[in-house]
Amino acid sequence: MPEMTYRDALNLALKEEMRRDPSVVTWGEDVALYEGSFKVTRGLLAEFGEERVKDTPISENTIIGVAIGAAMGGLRPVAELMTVNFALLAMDQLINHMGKIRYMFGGQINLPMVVRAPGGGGSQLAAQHSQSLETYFMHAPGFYLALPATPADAKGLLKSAIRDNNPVIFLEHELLYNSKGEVPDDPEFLVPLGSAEVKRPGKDVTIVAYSRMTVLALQAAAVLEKEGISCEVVDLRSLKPLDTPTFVDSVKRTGRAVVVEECWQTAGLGGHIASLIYEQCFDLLLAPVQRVSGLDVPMPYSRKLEKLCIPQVEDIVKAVKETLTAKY
Amino acid sequence: MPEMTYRDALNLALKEEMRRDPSVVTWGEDVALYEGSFKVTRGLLAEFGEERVKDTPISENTIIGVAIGAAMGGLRPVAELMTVNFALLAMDQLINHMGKIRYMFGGQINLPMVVRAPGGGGSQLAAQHSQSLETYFMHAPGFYLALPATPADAKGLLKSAIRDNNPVIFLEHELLYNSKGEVPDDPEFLVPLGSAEVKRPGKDVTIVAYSRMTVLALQAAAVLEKEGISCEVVDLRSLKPLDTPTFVDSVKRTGRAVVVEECWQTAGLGGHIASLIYEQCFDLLLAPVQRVSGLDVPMPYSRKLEKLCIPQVEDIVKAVKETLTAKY
Amino acid sequence: MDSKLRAELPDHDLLKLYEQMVLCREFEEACAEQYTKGHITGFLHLYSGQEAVAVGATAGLHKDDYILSAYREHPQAIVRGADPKRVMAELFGKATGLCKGKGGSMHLFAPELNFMGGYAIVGGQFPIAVGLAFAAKYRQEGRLVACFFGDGAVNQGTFHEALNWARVWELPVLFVCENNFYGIGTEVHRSSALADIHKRTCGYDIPSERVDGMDVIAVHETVKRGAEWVREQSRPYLIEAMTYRFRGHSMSDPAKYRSPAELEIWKARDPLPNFARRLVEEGIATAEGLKEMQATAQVEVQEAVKFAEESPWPEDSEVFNDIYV
Amino acid sequence: MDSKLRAELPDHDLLKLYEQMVLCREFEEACAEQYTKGHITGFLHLYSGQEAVAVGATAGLHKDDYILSAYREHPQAIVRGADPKRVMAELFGKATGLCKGKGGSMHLFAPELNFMGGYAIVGGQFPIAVGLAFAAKYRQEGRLVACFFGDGAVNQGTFHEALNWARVWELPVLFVCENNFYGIGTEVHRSSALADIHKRTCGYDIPSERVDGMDVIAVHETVKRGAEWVREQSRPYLIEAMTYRFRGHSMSDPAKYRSPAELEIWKARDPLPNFARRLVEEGIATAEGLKEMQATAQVEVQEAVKFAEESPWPEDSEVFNDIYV
Ligand SMILES: Cc1ncc(C[n+]2csc(CCOP(=O)(O)OP(=O)(O)O)c2C)c(N)n1
Ligand SMILES: Cc1ncc(C[n+]2csc(CCOP(=O)(O)OP(=O)(O)O)c2C)c(N)n1
Ligand SMILES: [Mg+2]
Ligand SMILES: [Mg+2]
Repeated sequence: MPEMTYRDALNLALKEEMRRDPSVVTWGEDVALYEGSFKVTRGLLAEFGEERVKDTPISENTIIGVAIGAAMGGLRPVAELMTVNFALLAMDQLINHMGKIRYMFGGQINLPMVVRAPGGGGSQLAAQHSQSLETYFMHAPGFYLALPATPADAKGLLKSAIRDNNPVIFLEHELLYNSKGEVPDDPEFLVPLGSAEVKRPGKDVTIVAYSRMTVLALQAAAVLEKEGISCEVVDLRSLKPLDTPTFVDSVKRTGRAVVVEECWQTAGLGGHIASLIYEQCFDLLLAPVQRVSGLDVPMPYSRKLEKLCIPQVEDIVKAVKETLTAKY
Repeated sequence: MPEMTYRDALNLALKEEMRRDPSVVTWGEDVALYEGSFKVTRGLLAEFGEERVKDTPISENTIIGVAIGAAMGGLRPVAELMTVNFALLAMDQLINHMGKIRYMFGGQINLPMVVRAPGGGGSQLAAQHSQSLETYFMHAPGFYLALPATPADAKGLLKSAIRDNNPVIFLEHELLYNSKGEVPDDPEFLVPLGSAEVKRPGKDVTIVAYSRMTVLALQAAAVLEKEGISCEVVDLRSLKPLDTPTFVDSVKRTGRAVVVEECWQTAGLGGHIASLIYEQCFDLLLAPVQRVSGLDVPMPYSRKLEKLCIPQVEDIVKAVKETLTAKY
Repeated sequence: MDSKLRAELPDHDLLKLYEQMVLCREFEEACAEQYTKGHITGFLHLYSGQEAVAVGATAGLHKDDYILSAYREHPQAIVRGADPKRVMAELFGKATGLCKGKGGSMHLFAPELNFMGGYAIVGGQFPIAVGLAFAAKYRQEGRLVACFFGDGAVNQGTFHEALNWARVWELPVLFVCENNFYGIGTEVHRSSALADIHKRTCGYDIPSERVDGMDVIAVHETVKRGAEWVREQSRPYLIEAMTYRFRGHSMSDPAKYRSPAELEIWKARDPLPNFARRLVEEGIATAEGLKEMQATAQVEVQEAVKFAEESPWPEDSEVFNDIYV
Repeated sequence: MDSKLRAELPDHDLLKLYEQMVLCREFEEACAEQYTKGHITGFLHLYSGQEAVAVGATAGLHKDDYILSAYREHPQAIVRGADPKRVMAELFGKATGLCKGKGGSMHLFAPELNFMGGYAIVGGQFPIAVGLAFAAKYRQEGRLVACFFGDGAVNQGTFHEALNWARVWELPVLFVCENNFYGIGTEVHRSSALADIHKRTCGYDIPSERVDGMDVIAVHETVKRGAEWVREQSRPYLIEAMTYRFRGHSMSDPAKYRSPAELEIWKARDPLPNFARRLVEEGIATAEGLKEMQATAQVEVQEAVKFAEESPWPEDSEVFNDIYV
């Protein structure tokens, strides 16, 4: 299996799907001539031409709305939001339209579309450019939500998202673009939406994570292994549909859970996942579920402060130990 | 104490604060000449004139941004979003600007402003007009979030919000406008932001609720009382700051909790509140926390279906019984 | 006598326009009655007074052109061919409704008629219209998108973004503003820097014009010409139809913000009797013939009400259907 | 010789303009160096090439007029009077920074100088500018709001909403577009239906004009006149300054989307040497005097770097401060 970066895996997924299906088109700010601000769309304009790979004005709400219309009209658009922060300008088309159109029109229309958006913190981009908005997209109904942690999942999930007949929000992590891993080159390699994966088996504690938090969880598990603590790491991969059985089964075996979310903790998705664990494993849980989360603050620019706001490997290590020492 | 409606209590709060402080101004779509689409701003234009009570174009993002600018410039604006559904058009100004400006500018400026928005479901307004978006506003930092359940709290909380030097999102429930209750006429009557209230003491189960869900919780408690079950009803009143001690203390006494949220359950605020209860009462809890929530669907128009999507008194009754019969 | 009407359309088509306007008016008035009876709930925005726009414009389009509109859209769907029975059933929230009772008054949708929806977020339809136009162009279908909206909607960011986008990408969108002078209680000059809505396209290099929206023939002619231009050029165009709603914004609005005198002036311009008079004057119809048409429409609407009344409610299990494919 | 420059401003002020432009240029070039060294992180958007706009415009405003800008705003803050030391410390993320290290390059803010912020959401500053103008008018302070933005920002919905709103409420906002021909890698005519940005105000009944943004005197004169009009009329006005950024969009952009020839044409119009030549030609300064100014600026900037380097990092406890009052 070839090794490639998360970025290249995404790029390959786009190319393969565009080759396979002429109704796949893509647009966003600077995705064509400039080849994307994170270069995920490199080579697309050259290969597929300007009817299929299109630069747009800086009009985020309309970027999404145009994709909705195009999907209604028989295409399979992949719209890029330059970063997820700008999704806040597009919430009306995302939540009020993309998520509701099929239902409010009685199921008469499908919206086969993907919204790609890089996000996450850690590059000192400050409050308006360092957000993890996955809770917003998990909360509202009517579309799926995928967030790959590895290059292989990046490719396989993006391809599934493009082929799916439901709208999918696809969140990429800015700090993962350069990460490397083996990626199947089979053009039919797909990772199903809604399937979590046990990325590392273990028996003492279950760590539930997604996107870059999975990478940190695996690092934490490696650290803990040296101390004789065996962690099972469940990578959710999709937050909607949520593969609850996979992590619930794991916690039933380990009796302990740590949920890692990069977003703000207050009213964040971690509370929901923890609640599902409590509800479904109540009598088997040996300690309260630990939530490791982003701090409830707008992201500060200074790297010294920023580091405090984003979950770190040490925070996960500490939380795991917490679940082991908690006495009840 | 005079009896008045929730609507009139809000109206009185606005009038009293505008009389008290000439820097309080208000605007929104149809708030002046038309006196508000729910008539909360009735009489304001007549009393305070068109410099202080202003109609706006249908431009929600700008309604909020103008309030931010005005607050920076020394005023205390109260901006009305005609309904909370349109907040999705204003998320950029609300989350990226209102919530971050003070912090990213190093605390050099305050934004004393209030954003009022009616919301909630139950009037057959269908998917785009029947949303409970409180999770969105609870999740992001940088502003407070209040949601009164009674006329007295409506008045006291709105007055506190207007006087507060932080931005406050103030969610009113469309189905409560006509509800009546006693309201202190003392113009210095204030309900502090961030203070929950035990609206009904009880000993078997704690029901944690907010806004209209508090009203339903009280009705459920009355039903249950007849069956010999004693419920304590905690009305959160503010979701940010969250008065955790009040509901945690209650659950510590009762050992059982039901959290009622009108919003979607998936990644909803109820999961966070339940998690706080689990985390802080783990060894005292006699049963899993029950979450009574809105269904995870876009709201259907048909009243037959709509009713299934919004928590009903019976759902709360059932959840309370669930916590009592759960065997562990 | 030289018939101006006949110069525009054959008799049969002229009569069809009248028939449609009458059907729309009767339908809306029946809705008002059913709302009062509590059979229709939620928000109900009626179109009475504006019929010449939906009817004239739709006649000026091809059948495969897409149409999108806002929440005041019953007539747009019906004129496009939606069965009044199923529209009424939708408003009753019944399983037989156009959208199975899930959408209601503000969200009619009939893809087989290329009626791509009523939207309740003011300005929400603009970007969607642009996207449909892109798909149509990409797939070389030769059809255009007619996007209807109100005077109040033009101050939404989406109006601006969509106009600019449609021009930059050279897409076949016909923007049709129904300027009825009010967005709820706010008169257009109090919310728009330039109350002449059609003039607002100058910053986008998009041509535009104004038409008398109370005159079905004028609307028809203008839309037909505009649509041909859009189709040929593959570029956007905007038409502002000056019209008026005879009722309040929605059923809960007593419309106190406008004077009885103003309403009277516009009622004198009611598109139905005025067109009727011309039809009779030019010998295309008799007064009796037109009355008969009205009676037929009334029957059709009453049948729609009956159908809606007798239709079953959706099953509870329907609540979870149609979210995902 | 008849001095055109002296006709505009006294010598002292002319020299001040030059001094400010040089300081800005030196500051930005030092930032580039510190970024390369890893002392400045995150996004860094430099202003080199556009100095005549910030300097000329700021000189044309009153000191109590508010200024807002986007993320390419170091010079706007410095010209307004922000201490280069504290600006540099902010870019280093240090506790002594203008915003305690919490904002960074894109979020400078100095309320005591009426510099109301750099915003990183394209178009985010438009409605805020309108709100400040409302407050100023309401409080009868006689000041206006100058809102700077790029050519790419005009396609955001907020641009449209804010223009319309400012005109309807009759507010003193001076919109200043710095048209540097690109929004990241997208040339203005590829994203805007009308690439002549100043012409886009026609739909709002807002007057506007274009000015050579490489000529500090032209900018000064135009902004001063525009500001006076805004103040007198209490109405918005828009100025489009044609300019160019010599570097890529941000430090990570090699700017391959434009030709070296294009860059050369614009470098030949560099506002610094051109203004220097005029100052010398008209006998207002000597070449040596100007060189000395540059040397002084370099020292000032080096001191700023040293200050930033030596400044302490924020305390960890700072992370929770400043969210709420
Ligand atoms: C985004 C949004 N803001 C506000 C509303 C509330 N609202 C419904 S209709 C309306 C007025 C629209 O006026 P106009 O566009 O002229 O259409 P008309 O009702 O006259 O047909 C408003 C403000 C809404 N539905 N959506
Ligand atoms: C809402 C939003 N969308 C996209 C971006 C990413 N972005 C940053 S700068 C920029 C281009 C802006 O161009 P322009 O307004 O011309 O300003 P310039 O950089 O030329 O000064 C873009 C697209 C952003 N910061 N905010
Ligand atoms: Mg109107
Ligand atoms: Mg630019």
